[in-house]
Parts: sequence; C-alpha cells; structure tokens
Amino acid sequence: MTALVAGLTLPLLAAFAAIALPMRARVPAALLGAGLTLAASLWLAVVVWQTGPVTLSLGGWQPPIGIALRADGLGAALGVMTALVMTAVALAARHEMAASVAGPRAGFGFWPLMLLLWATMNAAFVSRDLFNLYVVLELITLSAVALVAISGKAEAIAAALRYLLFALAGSLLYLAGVVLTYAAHGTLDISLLAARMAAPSDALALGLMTAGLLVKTALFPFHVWLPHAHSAAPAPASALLSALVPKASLLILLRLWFEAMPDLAAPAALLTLASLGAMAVIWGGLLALAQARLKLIVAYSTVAQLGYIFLVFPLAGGDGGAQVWAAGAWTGAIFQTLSHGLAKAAMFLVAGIYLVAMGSDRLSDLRGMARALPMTGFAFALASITLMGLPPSGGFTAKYLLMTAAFASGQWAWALVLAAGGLLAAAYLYRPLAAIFARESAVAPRAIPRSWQAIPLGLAVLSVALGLLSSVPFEFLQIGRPDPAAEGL
Amino acid sequence: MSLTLFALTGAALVGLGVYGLLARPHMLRRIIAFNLIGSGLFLFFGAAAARGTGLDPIPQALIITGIVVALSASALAVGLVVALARSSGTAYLPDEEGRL
Amino acid sequence: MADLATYLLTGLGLVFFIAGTVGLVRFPDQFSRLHALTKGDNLGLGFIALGVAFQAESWAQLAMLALIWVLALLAAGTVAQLVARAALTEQDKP
Amino acid sequence: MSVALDITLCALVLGVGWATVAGHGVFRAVIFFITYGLLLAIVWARLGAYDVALAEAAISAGLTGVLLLAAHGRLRRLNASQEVPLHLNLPAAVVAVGIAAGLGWAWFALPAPTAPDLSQALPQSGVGNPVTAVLLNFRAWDTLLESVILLAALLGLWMLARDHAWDKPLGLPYHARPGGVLASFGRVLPPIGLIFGVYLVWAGADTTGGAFQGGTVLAAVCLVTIMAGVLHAPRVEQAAWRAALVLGPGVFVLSGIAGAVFAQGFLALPPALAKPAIVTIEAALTVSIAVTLVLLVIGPPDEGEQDA
Repeated sequence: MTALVAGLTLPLLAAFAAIALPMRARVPAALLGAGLTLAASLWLAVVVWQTGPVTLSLGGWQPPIGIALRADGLGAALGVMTALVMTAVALAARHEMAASVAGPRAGFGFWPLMLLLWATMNAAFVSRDLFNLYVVLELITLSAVALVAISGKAEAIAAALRYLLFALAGSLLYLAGVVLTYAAHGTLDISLLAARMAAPSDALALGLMTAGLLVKTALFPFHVWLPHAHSAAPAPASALLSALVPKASLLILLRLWFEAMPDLAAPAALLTLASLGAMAVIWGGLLALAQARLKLIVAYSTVAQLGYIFLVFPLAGGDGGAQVWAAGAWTGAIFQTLSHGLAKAAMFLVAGIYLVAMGSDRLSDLRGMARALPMTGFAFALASITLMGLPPSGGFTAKYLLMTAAFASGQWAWALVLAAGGLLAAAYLYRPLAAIFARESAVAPRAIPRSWQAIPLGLAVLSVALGLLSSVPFEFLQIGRPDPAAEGL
Repeated sequence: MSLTLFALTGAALVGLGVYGLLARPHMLRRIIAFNLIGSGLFLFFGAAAARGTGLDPIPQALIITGIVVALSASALAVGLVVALARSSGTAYLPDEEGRL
Repeated sequence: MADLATYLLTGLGLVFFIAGTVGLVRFPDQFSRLHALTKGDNLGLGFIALGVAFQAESWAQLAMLALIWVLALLAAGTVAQLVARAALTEQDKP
Repeated sequence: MSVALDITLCALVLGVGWATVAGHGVFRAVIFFITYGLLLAIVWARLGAYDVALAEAAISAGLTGVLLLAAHGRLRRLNASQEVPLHLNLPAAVVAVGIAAGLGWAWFALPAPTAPDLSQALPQSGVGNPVTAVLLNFRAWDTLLESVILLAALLGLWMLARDHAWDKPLGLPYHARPGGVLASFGRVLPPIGLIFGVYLVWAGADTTGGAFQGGTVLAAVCLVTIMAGVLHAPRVEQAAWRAALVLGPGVFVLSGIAGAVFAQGFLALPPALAKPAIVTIEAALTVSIAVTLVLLVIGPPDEGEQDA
C-alpha cells in the first residue's frame, strides 16, 4: 500500500522541489527524488510478488464514487522498467542537460518535466478509473510535448506542435468514449465495467476510446508525428519519449480490451488491430531503412517495434474456449513492451553520447565510433540484438512466445509478420552497426566520461538479461493477469 | 425534451469542431476547434447527467476538471503557435504551408 | 403589478440594446460605433436590472443587481476608452 | 415556455459555433468563440449546473479567449494571421457528420440512467456543495493531477522562451499611460475583484463556486494590475512566485500523505476534520491556480518586440 503511494507522490514532490528550490539545489533534489522513486518501484514489485495484486481505493471511497488503484504483475513490471529507464536518463542528463551545457532554460525545465512524466507513468500503470486515465494521459502529453520543445530549434517546435495536435485529437476521441461509458453505466471503474450489463452504445464507446489510444500510441496510420518529435528532442528526452510514453496509452488499450470490455472483442476488430500492427512493423522498418541520421532510424524503429505488441489481440484471442497458448501470447507482448523500453532507451542515450562527442548523428560522421568509445558500441550492439529479437535477448523471448502462440492457434500469418519484422530490424540496424564498428579510426571525439558511457550499456545488458533470466519475469506477469488473457478474448 | 435538445446540440458542436479541425489548417483555428469539440462533448455529458432524478454531481466535477485540462492544453498550444510563427514566420504546420 | 413593471422595464431595456446594435451596424467609423454601443448597452442593462429588481425577494438580491450594473458600467467605460485609444494610435501609424 | 427559450439558446449556440468555424478571418473566429463560450455558460445555467456554468464562463470563454486574443495580436505583428478562405472539404465533412450522428444515435441508445448513490457519502464529505465534495474528497486524485497539469502547461510554455531571454521578465513589457484610464482601472478593480474571488472560493464549500472559478477571478484581477503597471511582471528566478506555483499541489500531496499516515488511506479525510482540511487545500490551490493562470496568460520570458 505505502509502496504504491510512495511511487506516486515521491516523484511529484521531487518535481515541486525541482521547481521551487534555488538554482544549485535543484539537480540534487531531483536525483534524490529519482533514487527514492526507483526504490519505491522495486519495493512495490517485491510486495506484489509476495502478496499478489495490491488494491487501494483513494480517500477510502469505493469505486462507483471514488477512484481505485490496483498494482498487478503487469503494472508493477512496467513500473520497474520505467524506474530503470528514468534513473538511467537522470544519470545521463546530469552530464547532458546540466545548466552549463544545455543552458539555464533547459537546465531548469528538464528535471521537473521528467519527474512529472515519471509520476504520471506510475499513475497510468495502476489506475482503474477511465476518466482518471484521461487526466493522466493529458498530463503525459503536456510533459512529453514540453520535453520535445525543450531543444528550442525551429523543427523541434514544429514537431512538438504536430505532436500536440495529434495527441489532443486522440485525447478527445478517448474522452468521447469515456463520456458514453459513464452515461450508459454510471461508473468508470474497470472492474465494475467488466461486470456491467452490455449497452448498445458500448461498441461505439470502445471504438472511440480505441481510436483515441491508437493515435496516442502512434500506431501505423497515425504514426506521422512520432519520428520527428522523438528525433527533434534532446537525447535523454527522446529516450523517455520513445521508451515510455507510448507504453502508457498501449497499457490502457490492453486494460480496456482484456479487462473492461472483453465481451465486445469481435474477431473483425481483433483482425483490424493486428493488421494495423503488422503494417506498422513493415512500414516502420522500410522508413527506418531510408534514414541517414541515427536518431531518425531509432525513432522509426519505435514505430515498427510498437506494431509487434498489437499482434497480441488475435493471438490471445483464439476462437473461443480455453486456449493453452493465449497466456503465452499475452505475456510475450508484455515482454516485448519491457525489452523494447530498455533497449530503445539505451539506443537513444548512445545517440546522445555520439551527438555530444562528434557534434552530429549522421551515419557518415559516426564511422569507427566503437574504436573511440568501445562501451557505447557494445551497448548499441546489445540493444540491436534485442530489437532484432535474436536469442538470448528479451526481444527473442517475446517473439518466441508470440510465434508459438501463432503456430499453435493456426494463425501462421502473424508468425510471418514476426519473421519479416525481425529481418527488417536486422536490415535497418545493420547500417548504423556497420558504421559504428567500421575499421577506420574516427576523428578525435570529445572525451566522454566512462561513467556516462556505462549508463546505456547497463540498460542494454538489462534488456538482454530479461531474456536470459526470463522465468522470474514470466511468473511475475501472471500475478493478477486478467482471465481473458488466459483463455482468449 | 430540452435534455434531448441539449444533447443533440452537443453532438452537433462536436461535429462542427471536427469539421473545423480538419478543414481549417490555421493552427489558431485548430485550437478553437479543439475547444469546440471539448465543450460539445461536455454539453452532451451534462445532458446525460441530468437525465436521472437529481443532477448527478460526479459528471459536473468531471466536466470542471475537463474544462481546466482543456485550458492548459490550449495555453501550451497557443504558446507553441506563437513560437512557431516567431521561428518560421507562419502559423501553419510545415507540410500544410502549401495550401496558403 | 410588479410583473407589469418588469415587462415594461425589460422591454425598454431591449429597445436600448437594439438601438445600440443598430448603431454598431450602421455608424461609419469606430468611434461613433463605440459611442452607440457603450451608451445603448449600458442603459439597456440598467433597465433590465431595474425590471428584474421587481422580482427580487430580498435586499441582498437588489444589492447584487446594483453591483452587477455598476461593475458592467465600469468595465464598459474602461474598455470603450482603451479600444478608442488603440484605434487612435492605429490611425496615426503610417 | 422554457422549451422555447432552450430552442433559441441552442440555435444561438449552434449559429455562433458555425460562425466561429466558417467565418473568414482568425480574429472573427476568436471573437465568436468568446461569444460562444458565454452563450454556453447560459446553457449550463439552464441545465442547473451552476458550478459548470461559472467554470465555462470564467475559464473556457474568459481565459481561453484572452489567450487567443493575445496570441492573435502577436501573430498579426508577426504577419502570420492571414489565412486561405474556407473551401468545402468533403472528407472532413463526412467524418464530422459521422461522429455527430454517432453521438446523436448513442444518446437515444443510452439505457436508463444509473447515477451512483451519494446520499450516504455526502454527509461524511464535510462540505455542502456536492460538486466540491466530489472534486476535493471523493475524486481528490483527479483534482490533484489537474492542478499538476496547469503546472506542466506552464513549464512547457516557459520552455518556449529563448535562451538569451531567460532572465528577462515574463511576457511582453506592458506600458500603460501613467494616470490614464487603464492605470486608474488597475487601481479601482483589485479591491472589488479580490473580495469577489475570495468569496467565490469560500462559498464553494456550500453553494456555487470553488477553487478553480475563484482562482480564475483572482488571476484576472492580477492580470489587470500587471497590465496597468501597478504590479511588475515577475522573472523566473524570483523564488516567491515559484513557491506560490507549487504551494497548491504541494499542500494537496502532503495532506494526502497525512491522510495515509493518520487517517485510513492516501487522500483520506476523516469526516470530523474534512471541512477544515478541504478549506485549507482549497485556499492553497486557489493561490497556485491564480498564479499559474496569470503566468500562463503573460507567457514565457521575453525581451519585447525587437526580436520580431
């Protein structure tokens, strides 16, 4: 209980301290807050591991009146991943976003925005109330747009404005669905909605909410805003934006389809979601192939990697009855979410180091960086293994679970998409890897402290470790897993 | 009877806002369109809340929260539009400038 | 009797509002429009407030109506001045 | 009789809404939008939701209108306010009619209303006004996040400043003529506005009003004093303003933690202490909301027009 509350309030208090305190006390206060929140997230995971899902009705009021929070295996696991990525970004930002380096404005704004984003991500993972999730999504959007606009360049402002445009459209679509749901059932709590009497307007409400969340997750037709926003932001902010922000709206989508309204999962809807995911995998991969800048390749790779997770809908669906493979598909999708978060953050932090060291992230300027900064080259390689889905990385475990579910359920088409996606990832990641590990000795880059280089390496190693020691996370994710995820939608 | 009237007005306002959002590329107009859609949705929500015996206070609180959220988003959007105009001389997104 | 007074006074107030709007539409330049609008609407609001005052049940509501009218007068007068000054400086620019 | 009033009101709202979207010129759209907000406030009063009517008029019509007007003024000076005339965009019209028709159909397809029963919860909430009870007691977590959203929007706005203007005062320098109409208005209005704003917050516990509506009125008064030159626009590095920004959300979070430690859960208000706790939270929230709204309207640190 207190772990859950600490996970929500500590980053908020640290953000307020980072705003109100005088100049030299801000970064220490922010780092202290980050450390405490990391501890709170790990403590919550231990509590959930020992005693099962933790439920808390805020203010002591039960759901139809109050808001309920529930930390199950999925929420706690994403909380730990967020904590690890946030701590790594905070340590990297100490070097890159220091007021002396990035200027007084970015130095002032980055820390509170990062901590506010962290608090709202923790809130998104545990909230059970649809309108509360709308407010959380809006706060995530505002902090993320501010993080994009922090770099101050003209294209960053245009990218931030386009991002805000799409995100507000998505929020309003989601809000329309929430309004219809409350008007029909008088409650907004996910558990109460699961036990509701179906109303004819529910399909429209779920459709509107899904459309809104797809826009915010930047799934295929709505992905246009993501690459420029994520590459225009400063590298630590890009790591947060790509690794974490889409996961919040994705998690709400999973909660809606698997916990709030599983009875509305028509096969046609599941098919559309998965085919959009498949097109995202292919389209994102192709566009990543065509990019010349490292940050743009990594940003388009986000569009592709997010597509895999949408394959969970038909795979965990199956055609009714208890399917043994459904649990594997659902857990595979969560493994992909977790390992992608860690690997993508590592990649963007490496790109940030190269930008500081060489002044540019064009592939032609990064030839031979592995010889100059060996740890970063190794980190980028490990992260690429995860994104390609090669053993023993977490990405491989995810693809393995999804593929077995695809073959067991006879839907081999999705297995084909998984294989094609893996090949495409190998293709678009080969060019940066070839440049970084080139034989030529790079022109002398600026000296980068080894402690800074170790941060992305740590994240990349964690994303691979997720595959090596995958039995513990696998059991962890089964805690409080929704029933439809077991026997299919 | 008047509740249906208000609800249908809300729905029509949402439609108007969506049309304004898609058909008018000027960014300041798009912020106005977002506010139109939001207020139309809230009007629909308020009419739905008034259907029962008394006026259900929970939707009223949600609507006030929604209005303040809409203000914050509009404030940031307006700031971004002014910054865009200052840095690139136009209040249109880069790819939509062609229509000017 | 009170209702009759209310009908009469609010009716009169409406007439002044219409006069103000006609002035806004018909008058040639900004300053005469401002003049018509501020005068017409303030008087119109005064009459409507007076008319509604007949329906008031308590002194507090009467005081509230008077306060509304005074604040509206203060705001309308100031805004009219500021718009006129802005229009003046706009004219003097080349 | 009242249905006729509702019909005319709805016709007016839709007409002004259409003029906002279809009229030519962005300035016309902004002015019609403010009119639309005020008409909508009357519709909310007709529905009996007076708190929402106040919020709609003060925040949605008033403050958003001021933001849009100020932005249009800046765009006009940067000659970025001209636009292409409206040509009928068929796909947009189809999507718009589709969504509106969907909502319209949903209205008739809604089952019987099942509002949650607050009758036994309200007496323990500590306040008379049910909306304030929901905002500050039952769903306090929403309101806390909402005040943090205002803070995040302000931080985002400050990030749009230029680096060399970071230590300059916020927003454009206002130069009201000394002794002029605005200067005197800026001295006459504040006492009345202050009393009215504080009354609105205090009355929010039992009748219409609340922290957000009262905070908006106080923000408007503070804006007028800054424009009149009575008060000087603050700088980012002035600690007092930044402390006021985080006062509201900070007190809210700390009272939530106190609830977790002493009462039975996070954000829990024991019925005996509920009223004083809510009043303190609302007072702190009002200060933060008023300051944040003022700084949102003034804008990021700026050194004035020579940058145009």
